[in-house]
Amino acid sequence: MSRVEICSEQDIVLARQVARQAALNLGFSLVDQTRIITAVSELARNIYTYATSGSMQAQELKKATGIVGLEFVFEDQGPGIDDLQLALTAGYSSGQGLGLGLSGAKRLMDEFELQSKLGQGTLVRVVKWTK
Amino acid sequence: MSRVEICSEQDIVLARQVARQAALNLGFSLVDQTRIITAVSELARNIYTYATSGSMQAQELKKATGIVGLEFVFEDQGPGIDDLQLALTAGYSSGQGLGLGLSGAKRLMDEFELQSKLGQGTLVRVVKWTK
Amino acid sequence: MDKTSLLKIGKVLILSIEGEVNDFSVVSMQDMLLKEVRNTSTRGVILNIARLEIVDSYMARVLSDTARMIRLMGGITILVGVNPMIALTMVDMGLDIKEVKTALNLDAALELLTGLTTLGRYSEESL
Amino acid sequence: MDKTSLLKIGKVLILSIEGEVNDFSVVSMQDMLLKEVRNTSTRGVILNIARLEIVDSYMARVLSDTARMIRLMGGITILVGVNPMIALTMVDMGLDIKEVKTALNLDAALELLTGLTTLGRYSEESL
Ligand SMILES: Nc1ncnc2c1ncn2[C@@H]1O[C@H](COP(=O)(O)OP(=O)(O)O)[C@@H](O)[C@H]1O
Ligand SMILES: Nc1ncnc2c1ncn2[C@@H]1O[C@H](COP(=O)(O)OP(=O)(O)O)[C@@H](O)[C@H]1O
Repeated sequence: MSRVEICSEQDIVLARQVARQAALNLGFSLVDQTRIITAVSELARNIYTYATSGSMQAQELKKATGIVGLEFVFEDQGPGIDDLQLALTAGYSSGQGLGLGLSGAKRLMDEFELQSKLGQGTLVRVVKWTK
Repeated sequence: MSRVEICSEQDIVLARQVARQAALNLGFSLVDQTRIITAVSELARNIYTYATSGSMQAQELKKATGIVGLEFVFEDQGPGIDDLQLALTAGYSSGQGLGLGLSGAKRLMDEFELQSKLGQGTLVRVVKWTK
Repeated sequence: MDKTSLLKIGKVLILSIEGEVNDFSVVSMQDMLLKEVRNTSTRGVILNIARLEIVDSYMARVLSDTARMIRLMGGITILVGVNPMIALTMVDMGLDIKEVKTALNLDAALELLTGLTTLGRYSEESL
Repeated sequence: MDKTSLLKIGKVLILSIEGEVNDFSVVSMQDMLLKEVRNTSTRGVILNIARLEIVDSYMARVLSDTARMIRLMGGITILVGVNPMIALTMVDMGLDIKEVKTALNLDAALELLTGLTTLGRYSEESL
């Protein structure tokens, strides 16, 4: 299990590096590595952009069937998200983004969970399984 | 009457083959054969994608007027559909699809019936008549 | 991958998708094609679906996605072999593959791509 | 700026963006590039991302924005080096960089831009 504190632009790079190493270790295909690193980059940047600081935790998972996977939990105590549906809509951005970070991460990963409370913070949990 | 159990990608191909054979037998035009096979492909894939498994039943029908037709019933015990109206809206997809499966199948066939109960499953019945 | 064949003529790759292809093999076909585009000096890709039975919404999405990916990589994709039944059915159900250029047959597609390769100055926009 | 290299060949600028670039250095790279385009008689810019690990929505936006700015300054931008994994991922997540022209590799991009510069009569739209 690795943990990255995200509070600068360089930490987004660090989060990607940690994700890449973890994906490599689990033997993900090159395409899936790219999908994972890209999703992590989006979610790490959201923390930096919208909450200023927060953290990412990476962890290996194992199903009863023996299939392994990689879980990432992104947590911050930032402003939170008012309308989760809207935030997940492809193309919606409250700022100058393309609005494809959350929806994109959801499409790239196998599991996606978003929890947020206004004024308290946001938690995003994503998982990718090695088929 | 034929029945296809749908629980793999290859079963979608099988459903198409059964539909093609049935449409050929009834003397449908080439275009109508294509319409029927395409609609069947959409509905069989929906079972595989959204309910993991289910079945298709194909059956010949005959009107009092002597006109014959082909009926397909797709049934699954999957998660069901919450908002039928929304699911039938062209372009709406809860996943990464184009959202043209249900609406497309409806347009391609002469009769279209959709029943679903959340948590219990979905039934789609379509019919094409040889004019 | 017995359902598809990949042919290379000069700088053009021709992928023929045939008959009873399933969703999984369509995706591995896409993977294979992208790798081939990258590893060879391909300028254009022709997707030949003359022997495909139907184009449903899944196949339509794969075809446009593939063309979009190849464009991102710097190549041009032309779709050939859409028969009248398929064209009618696609229009009926509202399927469109706007982003994908089409040609009437292989010859026309090759001509288009070859003219492009030898002259080397026409781009996708002018196609 | 150690992650990027800027090369000038004739009237063409080649910017290679490499590896672990962070958001800040991407933006300073963009600044530097635009100054260079202004100060030299650059006609075309090649953005080479062959050694970039991923293109996320931020990078996609910077790439399109850069191309748009260069276009406003009268130049043409061509993106090269999008590998299959990146192409797949971008299309998966709905990222597009429509406004940016692409080429399969540096040679093809240079050919395109050189033909253009010597012939000098093609407008950007025809590229
Ligand atoms: N960690 C977060 N904290 C607060 N708001 C967030 C967070 N992540 C995303 N959001 C909100 O959700 C919107 C959509 O996010 P996203 O899809 O990543 O697009 P973008 O970042 O390009 O705007 C953002 O514009 C922002 O308002
Ligand atoms: N058999 C089914 N079980 C549960 N949900 C279904 C089923 N078929 C369709 N749906 C729901 O209806 C939506 C629309 O279906 P469809 O028009 O076929 O488009 P797509 O499959 O491209 O999303 C799906 O996204 C899904 O949420």
